[in-house]
Amino acid sequence: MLSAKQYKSGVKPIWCPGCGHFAVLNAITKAFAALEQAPEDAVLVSGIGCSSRLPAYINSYGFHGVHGRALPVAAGLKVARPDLNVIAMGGDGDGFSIGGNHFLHASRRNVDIVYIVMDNEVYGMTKGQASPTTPASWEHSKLTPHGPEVRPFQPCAIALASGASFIARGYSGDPNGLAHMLFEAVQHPGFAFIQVLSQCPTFCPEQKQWKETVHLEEVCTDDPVKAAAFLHGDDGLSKGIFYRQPRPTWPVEHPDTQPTNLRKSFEI
Amino acid sequence: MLSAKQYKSGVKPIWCPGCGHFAVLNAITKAFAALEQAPEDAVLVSGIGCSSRLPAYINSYGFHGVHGRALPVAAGLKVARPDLNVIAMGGDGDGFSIGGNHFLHASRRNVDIVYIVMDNEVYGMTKGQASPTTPASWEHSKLTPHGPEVRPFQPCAIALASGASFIARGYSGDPNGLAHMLFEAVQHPGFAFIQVLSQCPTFCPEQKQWKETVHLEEVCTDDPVKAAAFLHGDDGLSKGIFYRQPRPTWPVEHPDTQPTNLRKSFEI
Amino acid sequence: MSAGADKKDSPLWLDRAVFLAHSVALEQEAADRMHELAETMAVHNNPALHELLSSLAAHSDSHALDMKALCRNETLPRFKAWEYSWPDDESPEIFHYSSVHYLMSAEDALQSALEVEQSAETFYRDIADNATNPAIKQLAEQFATEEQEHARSIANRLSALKAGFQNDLSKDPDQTDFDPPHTPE
Amino acid sequence: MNNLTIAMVGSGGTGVVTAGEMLLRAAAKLGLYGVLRKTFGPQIRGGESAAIVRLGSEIVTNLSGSVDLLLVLDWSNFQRFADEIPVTESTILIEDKAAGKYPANLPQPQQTLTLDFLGLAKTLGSGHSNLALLGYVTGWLGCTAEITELAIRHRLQKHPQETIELAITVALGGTQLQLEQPIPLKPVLPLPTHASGVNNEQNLWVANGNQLTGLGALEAGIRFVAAYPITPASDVLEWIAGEIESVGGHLVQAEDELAAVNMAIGAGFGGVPAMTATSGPGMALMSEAMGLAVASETPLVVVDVMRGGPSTGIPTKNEQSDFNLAVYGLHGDAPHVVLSSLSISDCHFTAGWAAEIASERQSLVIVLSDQFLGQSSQIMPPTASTGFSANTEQAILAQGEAGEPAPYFRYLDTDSGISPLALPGQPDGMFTADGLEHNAAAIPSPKAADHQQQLAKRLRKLDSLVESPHWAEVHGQGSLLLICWGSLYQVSLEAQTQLRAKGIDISVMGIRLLSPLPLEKIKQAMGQARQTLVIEQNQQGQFAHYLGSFDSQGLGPDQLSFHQYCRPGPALFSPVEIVAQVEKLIDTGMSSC
Amino acid sequence: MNNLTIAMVGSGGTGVVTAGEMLLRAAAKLGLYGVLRKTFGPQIRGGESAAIVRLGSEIVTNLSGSVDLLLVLDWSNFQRFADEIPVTESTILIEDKAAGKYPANLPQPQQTLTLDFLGLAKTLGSGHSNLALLGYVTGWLGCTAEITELAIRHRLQKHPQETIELAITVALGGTQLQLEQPIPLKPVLPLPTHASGVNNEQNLWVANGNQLTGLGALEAGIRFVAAYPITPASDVLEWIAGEIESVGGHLVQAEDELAAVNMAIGAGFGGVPAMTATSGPGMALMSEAMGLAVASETPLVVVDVMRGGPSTGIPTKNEQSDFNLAVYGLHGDAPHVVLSSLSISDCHFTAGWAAEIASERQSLVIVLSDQFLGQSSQIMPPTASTGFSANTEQAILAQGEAGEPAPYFRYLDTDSGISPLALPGQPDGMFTADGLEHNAAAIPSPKAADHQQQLAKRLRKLDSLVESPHWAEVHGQGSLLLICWGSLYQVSLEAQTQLRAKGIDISVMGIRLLSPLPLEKIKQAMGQARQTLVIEQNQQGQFAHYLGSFDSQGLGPDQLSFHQYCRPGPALFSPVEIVAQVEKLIDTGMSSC
Ligand SMILES: Cc1ncc(C[n+]2csc(CCOP(=O)(O)OP(=O)(O)O)c2C)c(N)n1
Ligand SMILES: Cc1ncc(C[n+]2csc(CCOP(=O)(O)OP(=O)(O)O)c2C)c(N)n1
Ligand code: SF4
Ligand code: SF4
Ligand SMILES: [Mg+2]
Ligand SMILES: [Mg+2]
Repeated sequence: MLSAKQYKSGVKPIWCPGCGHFAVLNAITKAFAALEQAPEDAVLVSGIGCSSRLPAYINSYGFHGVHGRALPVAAGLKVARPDLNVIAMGGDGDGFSIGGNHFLHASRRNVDIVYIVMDNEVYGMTKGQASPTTPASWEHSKLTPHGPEVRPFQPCAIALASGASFIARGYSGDPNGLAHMLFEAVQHPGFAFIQVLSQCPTFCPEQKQWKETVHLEEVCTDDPVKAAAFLHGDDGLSKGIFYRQPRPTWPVEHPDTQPTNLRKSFEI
Repeated sequence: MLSAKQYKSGVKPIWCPGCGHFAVLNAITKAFAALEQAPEDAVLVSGIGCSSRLPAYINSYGFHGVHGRALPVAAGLKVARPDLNVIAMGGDGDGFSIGGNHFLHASRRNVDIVYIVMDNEVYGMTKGQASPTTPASWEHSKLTPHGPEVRPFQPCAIALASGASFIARGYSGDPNGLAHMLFEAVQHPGFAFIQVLSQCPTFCPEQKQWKETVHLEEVCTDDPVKAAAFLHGDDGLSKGIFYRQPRPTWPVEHPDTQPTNLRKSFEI
Repeated sequence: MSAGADKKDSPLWLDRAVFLAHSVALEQEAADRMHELAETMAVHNNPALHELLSSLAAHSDSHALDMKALCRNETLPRFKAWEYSWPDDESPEIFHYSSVHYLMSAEDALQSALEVEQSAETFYRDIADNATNPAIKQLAEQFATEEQEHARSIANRLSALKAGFQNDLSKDPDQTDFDPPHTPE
Repeated sequence: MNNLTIAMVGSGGTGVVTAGEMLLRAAAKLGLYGVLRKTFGPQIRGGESAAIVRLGSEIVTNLSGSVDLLLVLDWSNFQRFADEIPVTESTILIEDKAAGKYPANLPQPQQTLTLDFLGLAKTLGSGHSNLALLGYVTGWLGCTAEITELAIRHRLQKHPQETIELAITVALGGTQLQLEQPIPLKPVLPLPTHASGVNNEQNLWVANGNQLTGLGALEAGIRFVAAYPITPASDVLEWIAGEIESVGGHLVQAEDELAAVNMAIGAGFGGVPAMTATSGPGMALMSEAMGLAVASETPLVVVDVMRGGPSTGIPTKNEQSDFNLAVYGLHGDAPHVVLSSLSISDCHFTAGWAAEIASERQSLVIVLSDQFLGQSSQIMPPTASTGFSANTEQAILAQGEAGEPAPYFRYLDTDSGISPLALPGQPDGMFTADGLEHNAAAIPSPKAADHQQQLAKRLRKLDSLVESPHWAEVHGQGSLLLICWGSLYQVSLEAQTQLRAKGIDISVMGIRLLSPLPLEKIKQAMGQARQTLVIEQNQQGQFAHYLGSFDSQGLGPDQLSFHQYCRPGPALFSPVEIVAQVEKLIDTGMSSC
Repeated sequence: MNNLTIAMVGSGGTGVVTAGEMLLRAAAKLGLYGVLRKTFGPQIRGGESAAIVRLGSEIVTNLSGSVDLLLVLDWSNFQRFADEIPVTESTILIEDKAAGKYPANLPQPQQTLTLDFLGLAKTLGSGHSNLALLGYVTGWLGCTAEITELAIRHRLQKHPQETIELAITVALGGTQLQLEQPIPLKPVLPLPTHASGVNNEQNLWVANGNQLTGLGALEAGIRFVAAYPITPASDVLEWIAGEIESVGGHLVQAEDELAAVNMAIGAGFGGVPAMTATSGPGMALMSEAMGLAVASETPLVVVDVMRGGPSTGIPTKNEQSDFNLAVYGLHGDAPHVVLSSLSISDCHFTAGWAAEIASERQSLVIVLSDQFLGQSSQIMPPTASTGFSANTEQAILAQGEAGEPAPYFRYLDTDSGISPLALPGQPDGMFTADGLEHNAAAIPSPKAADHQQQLAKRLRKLDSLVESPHWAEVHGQGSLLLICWGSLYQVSLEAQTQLRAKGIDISVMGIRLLSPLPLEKIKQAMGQARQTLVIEQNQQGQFAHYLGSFDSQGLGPDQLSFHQYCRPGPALFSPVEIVAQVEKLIDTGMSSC
């Protein structure tokens, strides 16, 4: 049995002091400790971004791929190697902007993986441009001088509409609560999505407020209609497990599949 | 004033007899007639698929792009040329599989275009593989011999969660109703999404049943919570305008923008 | 979405111009749809069906012309496509898309043509039965009779065709599809 | 004449392609060899179509470029196929009475016979003139009623019993008609010695290149396939989908090509040999992730069944114009392997080799197949087992001091360039694979020394591939060397035979290993020939430019000197076309492109 | 010595990069020329960083590759910059007392001075030793207090007044210190004749290549830009975002590069000149859509600010390794234009030219810039107006019979290869643009004749570009021709000067038009030289291979004979490195790569 600390790889994070991603790192180590995760049997798969640097900091296998593609890499890996605990992760830019399509299809395909999005409502790595979750009026990026002027992306509502079977929102100010969600998510059969409000003090110092505004909502339901009503009215700052409804995971195994002679069909 | 018929280009559709896409073609010509659309001021933008062949059949400008990218082409065109009536269109494969990400972001960006998806729950053009909207147990594609075994994509629920401000579902068996929706959609400011149940008699002969099972639902609301509750319980065979809530379109114009000397900022 | 569902105050029974506008549209749409299907068969290189459907379309054209001639001196209201009061989603004399298939035979085509003529007849008959305006009533009766006539002539063609099958087997009893789909893009 | 090209042309729903498939199978049962090429109008189904069947007493791998026997059920829209079915004066034409008007601008064939296939079918209670035509041809070929029947039964196995019986009746009616009104041509096709008709059928296969690509991949151990449909690659994926579960693997239909290629990378990272198949537009989308496979050193096989380009282009026709994208289409310096399949049956071999290389070298391997190879069916002897095996070798992790695991260097700079690879699940091998530049320990690094080490290592690990005996097929000996790749190889071999008949000996080289290019071997062969002609099916001479780019820039004695001939699709290359180019080069010393 | 390289190195939060920016501006106000290069550790912010400022009395466009004056506020992690800041025995070192231990493996510099910048700052009530250092250096350079103050005020303009005042106080404290403990080196930098300090400042600009790319694009008429952030291209987009609305255009931040490029295509189809900017991974994703621009003949400009590859590679450093992707990375035969920017200021010219070509030829134009050009700031005279104009010429539609519009052939086969283009909104020009192969009337067609016509047309329309005088910059005359492209051009010019000082005359050619390649012009220049050396910054010699691929395969008299030198990033090329290669080639007749 390893302690949480023993799940750190020893590679030093490049993150800014105060970055919320540290909390996610700690939540993972704590959840792994609680799960008694064998380090060699977990794989952390990420895209590109500050958040996507996380896998290297954990004492397990990791795959730091290209921008936006953590989910397909993770799904391919899990389908090929169902014995592994596969956790995909990345940022809001990685997951909801360039990677949005995979998010939809991973939610509906329901391969048994966990997906953690460290949502700081900004592209940290590329110096603070607006991400899909940035408030419409946030004017701090030169790329969108009037603010993005676009309705922010609603990750949990979209996950629900797409068919995710486990939907939760955590907060970097509460790593223990997050560790607990992750503990549950890993054990949930199928695609489990956790949005983490993970502050970026460097580009969004206003996120310090989250400490006051994030609130726990004990609304967990297995009814999509109820969940939809909640999530479409939600202020985006509630935390909790919102929806949980296990359904068959992919791939469905077909036990009657017999080894066949691959060459048979060519015979005349 | 042109008659509906005069909006046909004279290029002969390659579609199979009985293909639902004919109905969409007719609905467009009827809506154009009602809108007294100047042919040179409309542009139909599509991706790749049987459905995406439509623009060439209409007497207006058209852009037959690559698979899955009708929406960004249409958005770029509309932002650059706000004087045009830009209608994006394509199939369920084009729009929800490879093009899924653009669907999300077009919904939230709210550029003033219409998007028609001719949803036949199949990839017609490539010979009948499962699309995102194919029923999980549909076993007629060699690529997914047990059926896709994946929960079908819910276009309207996803459009809503993504922020589309006009959401409707039409049916190819009802081209007049569809023409009406399109008439409304064109006049709706912002992104208007119409899913059309458009039968593919060639690969999904079972869709003939739609004639019996599609039903009108007069549930149109401007309340996202209500719409979400309806769409998350919906059987996918209701038709009607479900949601309509105009909100500011993109780009937001900033009238105070002054012509500046581009070179000024370089001076020391 | 059609307004025909609510029968009580159907404008078709009350307003002659509205009624005539429907009659013109009914014939025109029938002809347009038939041409479209005929063209489709041409594109699919099915000359037999192309010919048959074209001939049916030509008949519809002439019915439409007759109807327009009849209304030559009237000012008819202009309706948007969805503003007509059809009893169903589409005008009654139109081939529904789900009744069409590239493998359809001449018999199928004639059978459908017969059905839509009959549905047009029913449409007019219904108006004739319900209209209080005598002018409408009379016209509807007249049109119903004409549709009945069209239906009869198609029924004749159909039974001739069927008889022909019995005699020379010109109808293909074997609907096997030997034409596998392929992938143009 | 020991081979024969038969083209059948029909209209919407007449089913000539089905008849073509039955004809090929009947010929196979007769012990003949042959190739079937299908071609269609723009409609999804029900449009005009054509089947071109070339039969021979020895192996037939490609089309001849001419038509001996043209069978027409419908003349309308014949011009769609004019590029592919060249009617000449020597063509013999059999047309159905109901076929319509002979096209005005077509040359008059040698002989024409107008028969009433449709009438015959109708008499027998069917509308399927294609079956009457089939029986007419199989009868003429010498098929027994039993063979024709078996061919029909095989093709229609999923149809109701009456349909099958009626089909047989009509076909045999056609056979009967042939006795009364024979084709004015004798099918002088001696049966191949190894076969004697129906009893020996087990010895032959009917398969297309896409299926054989699938077979090669699965036999070599590919166990994960990610799929996004695209013409003409879909049937690689569809064939695999039907078989992969039976060998314990999985196929996932992905949401797009970006997902497909990244899924395959994920599986490959997990140590499960993985591939995807696509065509030009899809491979373009995969470019970024292919670079990731290169940088992270993850095994990956990508099959590109090429079609006409650019953009959506001509999706159903043949072209070899994705060469540039395959070889050069990645950003950064990204060495990887590019192979080409040299025949329909070679799709099997090349796919197997690709799978083996990818695993063995932890690298990206792109296989270029093409629409002709992929979608044409061939009668062939069963392909031999390739013996390739995609087994990713797992790192043996050293023990360090005091039983502690020694530090593991995932990207260790080794002599071979191949670094030890630990797989998830392996204790003490934990590392994070990375597309960011990294040092030997897999830690991100922007340092010049690390970058150069890793770049050099990734280049070097492919070097020894050029020593592989599989790098090319070389055939014959002559003063002219004809270099080609992909589906042109078989056409070139036939051109070689034709040239020999004219007294001209050439050697033909079909290159399977396009990148890294076995330059020394090519130079050696060029050195033995007086002239070299490079041919390919694209507009810009992509391969020839590539080959020329290895010229040591005119500075040394070993310059590459060659002529080239290239042209785009959609029309296939014919042996005669190549013969003409060779003769022209020999006569004038000049090539055409 | 008429130029001088100063490197400032600091740790988390010390702000040496800001000091470097102030130094550059102070130098500009002094009338000097210079270049500033910033370099960072892997941390997002607050990590160790370095600013390299090279100043001169004549235009300075690139770095020298050596450091005259090294100013260190913190030694820890100095090794991160070792590739870029080579300390030699002739380096003069000034270190802060608090800088920590001198790195063990560094050569001992000529002279070392240890000063208490931090102490000085603290005395003045600040923690910012970087400002003390700044004032120390500006004082030594000869800046008046006023100039130093202006430079600080400019950089800190958005900060509170007290911050600015304190900063000035600390800096002037540093200037004072310089009087007491001067740098043991004289800044022999004569002021340029055109300038005499602060009064003439309006005549000079400080700009980086990314901004100038934006300026060139907007001035030429680009009015739609689609953006997805990526290092090092983001600031092209960010600069444009701040300006484009004022000229009536729009910038859209897209969801990904696939959207960005397709949005730009949409705008281009609408007749609004459009572009996007990205780097390698993003351009790889754009490959499919770039093919669509080619096939549909839609004007499109794509700027690739290159970084180290493959895959995520080394995002913050320079490399020229996307050449292959830019030139060859499309599927099918897809002719398009590839340009390279030849200096920081040339980014302006080349972007303008790209915009003009794209509109005029209805084509895809890729501009290769790189991280050095894009992100280094330079003091320069204002760039002249380029005069380029991206005006899409609208088709003049012919009248047919009886006033009816004549049929319009969007893809008409013309002599120039450029077909008449109707724009949406234009009556009677209605057509559907298509990536499917089509005929002249824009109707889909798989026919060989149409395919060949359209392919040939699309190739031909670019032909005459090679006649443009802008194809390259050629400088000097000598028996050796040095060919390069991109940011290596300016470095090569400096090498040329150094060689001339050694009595060796060479000519330098910086190629701006990479594709279609002006082969005849290059051959002509090569013919005039005894030897040619091609240099580039990538592993595989991508451009050299490309150039070699045009060799007429040793068959004609016009073979291309050249030597090459290439190596990957991240280290920049230095003039000395090039000089060494040229000398080696002259001495031994051999090149290194
Ligand atoms: C294909 C591609 N496009 C763009 C980039 C540049 N890029 C790197 S990280 C990033 C955004 C990261 O934002 P997010 O995922 O929210 O992570 P954060 O840094 O905020 O944790 C972008 C756009 C890239 N690396 N690759
Ligand atoms: C990048 C790319 N991938 C795949 C394809 C192949 N392809 C062409 S159409 C199509 C699916 C079409 O399905 P849908 O959009 O539902 O249209 P339908 O034919 O059903 O109307 C696919 C996968 C392609 N052309 N380009
Ligand atoms: S920039 Fe923001 S997201 Fe990135 S490491 Fe710093 S605080 Fe974290
Ligand atoms: S295949 Fe299906 S979608 Fe395509 S044209 Fe035919 S019926 Fe329509
Ligand atoms: Mg973020
Ligand atoms: Mg579809």
